[in-house]
Amino acid sequence: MTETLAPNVTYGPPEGYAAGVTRELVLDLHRRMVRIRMFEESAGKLVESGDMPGFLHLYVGQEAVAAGVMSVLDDVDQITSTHRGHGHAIAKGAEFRPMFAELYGKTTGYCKGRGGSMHIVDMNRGMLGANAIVGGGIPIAIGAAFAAQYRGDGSVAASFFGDGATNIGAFHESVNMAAVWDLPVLFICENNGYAEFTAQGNHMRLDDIAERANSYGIPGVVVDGMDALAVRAVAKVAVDRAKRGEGPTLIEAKTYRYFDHQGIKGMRIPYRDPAEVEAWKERDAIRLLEVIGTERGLATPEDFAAILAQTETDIADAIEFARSSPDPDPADILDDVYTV
Amino acid sequence: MTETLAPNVTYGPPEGYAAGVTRELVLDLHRRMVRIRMFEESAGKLVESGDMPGFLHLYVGQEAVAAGVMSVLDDVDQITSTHRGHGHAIAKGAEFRPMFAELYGKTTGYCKGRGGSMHIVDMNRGMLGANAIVGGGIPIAIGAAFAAQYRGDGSVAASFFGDGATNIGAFHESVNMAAVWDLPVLFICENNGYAEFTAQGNHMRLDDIAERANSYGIPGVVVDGMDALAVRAVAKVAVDRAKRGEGPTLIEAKTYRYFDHQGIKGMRIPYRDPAEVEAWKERDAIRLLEVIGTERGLATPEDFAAILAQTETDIADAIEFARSSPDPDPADILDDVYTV
Amino acid sequence: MNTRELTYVKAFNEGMHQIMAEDPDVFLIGEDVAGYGGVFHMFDGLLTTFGDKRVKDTPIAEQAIIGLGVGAAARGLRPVCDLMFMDFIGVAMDQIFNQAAKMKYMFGGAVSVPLTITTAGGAGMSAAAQHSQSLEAWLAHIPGLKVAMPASPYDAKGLIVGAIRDDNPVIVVLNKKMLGVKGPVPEELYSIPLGVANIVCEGDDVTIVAIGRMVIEATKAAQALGEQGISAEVIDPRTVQPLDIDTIVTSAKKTNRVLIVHEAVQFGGIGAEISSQVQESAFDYLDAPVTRLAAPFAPVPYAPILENAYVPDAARIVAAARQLVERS
Amino acid sequence: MNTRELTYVKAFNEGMHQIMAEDPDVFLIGEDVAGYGGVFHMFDGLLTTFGDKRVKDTPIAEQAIIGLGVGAAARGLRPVCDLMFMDFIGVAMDQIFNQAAKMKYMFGGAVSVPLTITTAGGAGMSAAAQHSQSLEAWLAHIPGLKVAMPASPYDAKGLIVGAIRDDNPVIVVLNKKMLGVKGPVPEELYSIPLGVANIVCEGDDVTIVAIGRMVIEATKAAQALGEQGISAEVIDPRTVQPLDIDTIVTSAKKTNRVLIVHEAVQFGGIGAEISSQVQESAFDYLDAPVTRLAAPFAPVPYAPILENAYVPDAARIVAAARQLVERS
Ligand SMILES: Cc1ncc(C[n+]2csc(CCOP(=O)(O)OP(=O)(O)O)c2C)c(N)n1
Ligand SMILES: Cc1ncc(C[n+]2csc(CCOP(=O)(O)OP(=O)(O)O)c2C)c(N)n1
Ligand SMILES: [Mg+2]
Ligand SMILES: [Mg+2]
Repeated sequence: MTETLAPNVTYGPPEGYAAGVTRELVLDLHRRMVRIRMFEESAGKLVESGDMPGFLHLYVGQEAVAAGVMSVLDDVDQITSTHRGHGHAIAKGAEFRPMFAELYGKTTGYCKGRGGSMHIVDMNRGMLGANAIVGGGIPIAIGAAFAAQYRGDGSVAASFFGDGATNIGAFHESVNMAAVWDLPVLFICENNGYAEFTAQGNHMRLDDIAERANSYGIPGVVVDGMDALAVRAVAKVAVDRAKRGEGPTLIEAKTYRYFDHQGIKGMRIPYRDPAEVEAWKERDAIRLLEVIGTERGLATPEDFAAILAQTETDIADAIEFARSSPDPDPADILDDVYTV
Repeated sequence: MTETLAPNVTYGPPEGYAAGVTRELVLDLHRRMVRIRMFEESAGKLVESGDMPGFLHLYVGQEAVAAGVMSVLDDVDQITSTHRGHGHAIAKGAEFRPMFAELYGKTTGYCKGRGGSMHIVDMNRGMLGANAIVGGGIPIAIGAAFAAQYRGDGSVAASFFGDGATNIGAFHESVNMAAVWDLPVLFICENNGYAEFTAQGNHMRLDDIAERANSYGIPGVVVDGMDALAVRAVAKVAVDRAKRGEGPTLIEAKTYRYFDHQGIKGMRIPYRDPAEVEAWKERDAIRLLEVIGTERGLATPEDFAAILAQTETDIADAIEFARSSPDPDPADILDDVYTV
Repeated sequence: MNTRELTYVKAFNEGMHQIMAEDPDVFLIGEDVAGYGGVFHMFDGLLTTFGDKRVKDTPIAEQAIIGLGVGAAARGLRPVCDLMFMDFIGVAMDQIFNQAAKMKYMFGGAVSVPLTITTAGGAGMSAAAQHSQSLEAWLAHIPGLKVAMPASPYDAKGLIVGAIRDDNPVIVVLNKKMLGVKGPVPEELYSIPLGVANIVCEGDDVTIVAIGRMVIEATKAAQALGEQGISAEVIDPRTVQPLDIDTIVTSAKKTNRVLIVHEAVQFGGIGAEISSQVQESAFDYLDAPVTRLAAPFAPVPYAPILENAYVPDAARIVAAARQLVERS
Repeated sequence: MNTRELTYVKAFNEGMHQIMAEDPDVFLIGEDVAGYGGVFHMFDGLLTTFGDKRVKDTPIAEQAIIGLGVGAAARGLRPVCDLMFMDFIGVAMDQIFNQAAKMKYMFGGAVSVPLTITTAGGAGMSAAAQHSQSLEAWLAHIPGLKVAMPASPYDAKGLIVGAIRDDNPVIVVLNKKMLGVKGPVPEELYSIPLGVANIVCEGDDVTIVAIGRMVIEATKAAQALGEQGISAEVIDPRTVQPLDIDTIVTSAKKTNRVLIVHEAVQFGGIGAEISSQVQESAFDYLDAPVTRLAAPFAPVPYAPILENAYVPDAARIVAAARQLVERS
């Protein structure tokens, strides 16, 4: 394991990052995170009860990363995501109705029922798609960044991926090429400590993945992935840098997933120490933000409860919408293979 | 460009590396280098005169790297090579007769005429094959290293590749996996400053590729690739480390190819400054070794001349052998697709 | 041999255990194959039994996984490299087709590559476009590679053993939807040679060549057809490379009608090759065109209603076979 | 239109120049495509004319090259991503088949991917097993992708323009050995729609469907056959996906005999698909089996004497066509 950091690599957000936080920001981040968590808990139960098809890689636990990053992006900014993509979609502004409809395989879904959980897309929100191939979205994100640079439209792209994904070739090739061309892109590694059931220490010999930035001559930043404000602060620095034409940043957010690699049920094999899981839950991102918000007098428990209540209503509405939406027609099975 | 080195990365061979150099070693390194250079100059001319088929990526200029590394390897140690593989084969002990015969496409060639320049192999010498896919040999080398570790036979593997190859996914995946498993393997990056016609500064944002070692938590070393003794010294350290079970090392040898990316003729487009070419030739590896050898009184100009003369004879003999060898029989075209 | 009922995945797993016990040169690497036993339970218990020298979890790095296998195989070991989902083949394709498969030939025979790649293909689980594919046609088009597609528990065990014992690179494609299918499996270690088709049931009126899980659907269809007075012969090639075309052509000459069924998209699927060879070799025997039943030319859709329409099933096999018989 | 003789590669190059001049959304990336104009001169002059914003050299990173194209295309640009040798496709396959080709479908139509990939295939240059392949059968098996294989200077220009204007991912496979072949090419910008075959010459006795460079050999063969009193119709499908099967079947119904010729290995080649479709659609018209002439099932060998035996040529086409005609 490394003892010193590589050049260019820094720890944490700029000092005083939480100064000047507003009520609006606290509620905004809270809403994004709560919507993710509650959507996923519902969806997970619906799949495990057999009501919904497919399988789900749940994002619960990692909400601060998506919320923090998306809070500095606009609809025109593009993201690519992973197999664990609900959180990114929701934080980017995707709506519950077409999301649930997609999971139910309905025509009203984001992909008209063709894609399911691992292919949620929302072109209007700059959500360029979840991706079921590890690393598959990273090259695509640099393409979106290239388009932004080419057009000079001032937008940026962000690619989300896990710790495990940083070992695959597509990561390496894409970050290097983005660095060479100063593409306006953020590489967000959500280090939840595991690639499926394999702990980080068994898939790489680094503690801090942000150090890999050094191989590409770009800045790397390690940030607390349970602190949405910290994530937001480092993402803001990276977005500003990208917009100034100075190229990409690799951000490593240390975080944790609460459920199993897939689904919400217990683990088949106890590859994680229950104490480890509990320790991370102690630092739960939603609670952390609630504490900051209330301590600073920016928001009240009632504010947060209202967000939960609204989200619950929205979920019930969306599930009802999805369930009552029409199934796709097998006669259309060849539609949309090609643009005609 | 980076200003400080990453952790684990060092410059140059251990101090006093050239102490204790023997006459035998000087002549051995010299022979390896001269054999490479003269083989290639002959082969290059034979292809350009139309006498020999195919095309050649010549290694001339980079001889110190192959010679230095191979001088610390045994036949049982395995190497994988690249499109620019003659030098590695010859330095590893491959013979001229089957090499020329292969280039001539004859049955007496290393590949019975099936492979040509980019697929020279010599299983008896631990030469696991040239490779026409950039990065293609790197994963294979870690497989050879795995076999050595699995059997505990004390052998090591080395993979050669260029600066350009360190941008491709296979490099990244292989070095990381070798690091995680402490495989006994040397990753030898021959940084000749160009990937085909693209200068290093246009394909990465690093000066020292050895810094990439840091991404894998392994040592990286920068060495003068025109100094066979220096290369040998750092390779020795890496081999010893590998044999102690401490895992891989990434060695970056700064070197230069004298000819074009392919063939010996001039360049279609002058992508290199002639002054740059001349500056590198000033530090020619063979001449450098001759100077060291004579200055230290370990060898004489006559010794070196004798090596040249012998090599010339061997080449003439091998070309004659190759020319007079039988062509493959098209009736056998399906032989050796499968092991039966 | 002592035979009992096992599931497809347990039969495969037993084959892995027995061959690893027999041959110390066999080792297994892949993502979560060790501690977790593989996401499909294919490798359960191997780590415990054979230890972490022979059963290893890898980083997510399919090029390195397969390439390591190529190098180790060239050095005489017998690696088993797991690719988890067949759909991931695109990130490792170079090592499969340019390296593993070609090494022997381009090196003039100087080396053998006794590498086995395991993977899981097939649709029917709402796993969508990137986790449901059947890409055997690509693999069968690669000289130097062999491709096995077990369609029963018996074959799952026999073919993995046959693959590992084979001195060539072999890819063994399990079918995800068959993991729980039960069938008789001998207790002892046995192997099925690669390139020998299985005549699943004999018949006179029509030959149904089925690939992978379609063998189950074809067998069901043959039963239904029998009840309708049509006698169908079902052939499972077991390996699509080498392809036991003789068995298929012999059957075609007997029944004079051939239907080929696979999960992959029809255009450019392995059915095209089988069809071509049948009509090349049995032209004068055919009473009807060799016919293919396969997936439409689209990625695999997610919604169950679409996916059910996408993958052939017994009912559609019956209909296609009837049409063939009625034509003449 | 004003027409003059151009080489295949110059015609292609002119198409690139003209489409880039017409459409500012078209850009080109790849290894040594800018400063060097591409190792085959395909992109000569583009950097000078269009500048380094639109014509860019990349690191050696084919996954990133193609993937960047996918992302930029999804955002509405029209990227041209060069893959240099078709043999390198294995390192970029995932981005081609799982991303570029499937994106539209798995996203329910929400996005189009107007990406063009250029590459060079084919044998005959002693470039050996990893620089000589013809892998179009893989590509044609991928729903969502189109595959063009220009067989003349006219088509080299028209198909690259057609590909770039198409709203789908298209791969244009040039043939390395045809680079210097000359033919008439209009000066103006024109495009050839993807999916329309070219009847190179008409005939009555036998249909020869030829792919890529084999069109040249087939045309020579047709001439020789004509001198022997056999009238051959030569069809160049131009694109193997979509495949203009109607033109082929119409011809088959007229000549009653079909020979398919390609450079790729025969087993699982595109010839299998063409053969299957012809006999499915023209079964009752065929006087002889649909026949294939293609490479033997081996990697491409290096030695010229082996490589010459490996790739089909006019003489072998003549022999195969004669056999077909004589059979009936
Ligand atoms: C190329 C490829 N290899 C393997 C897989 C199977 N797989 C899906 S998720 C996953 C683990 C990913 O780990 P990480 O990148 O850390 O993301 P996390 O699941 O922790 O969010 C694996 C191996 C895949 N989908 N694609
Ligand atoms: C995967 C792949 N991409 C591209 C090529 C074409 N190519 C052959 S050599 C080369 C440049 C290699 O550069 P480097 O690694 O620096 O080695 P050098 O030629 O300088 O020895 C390229 C791009 C290839 N053979 N394989
Ligand atoms: Mg993870
Ligand atoms: Mg180089």
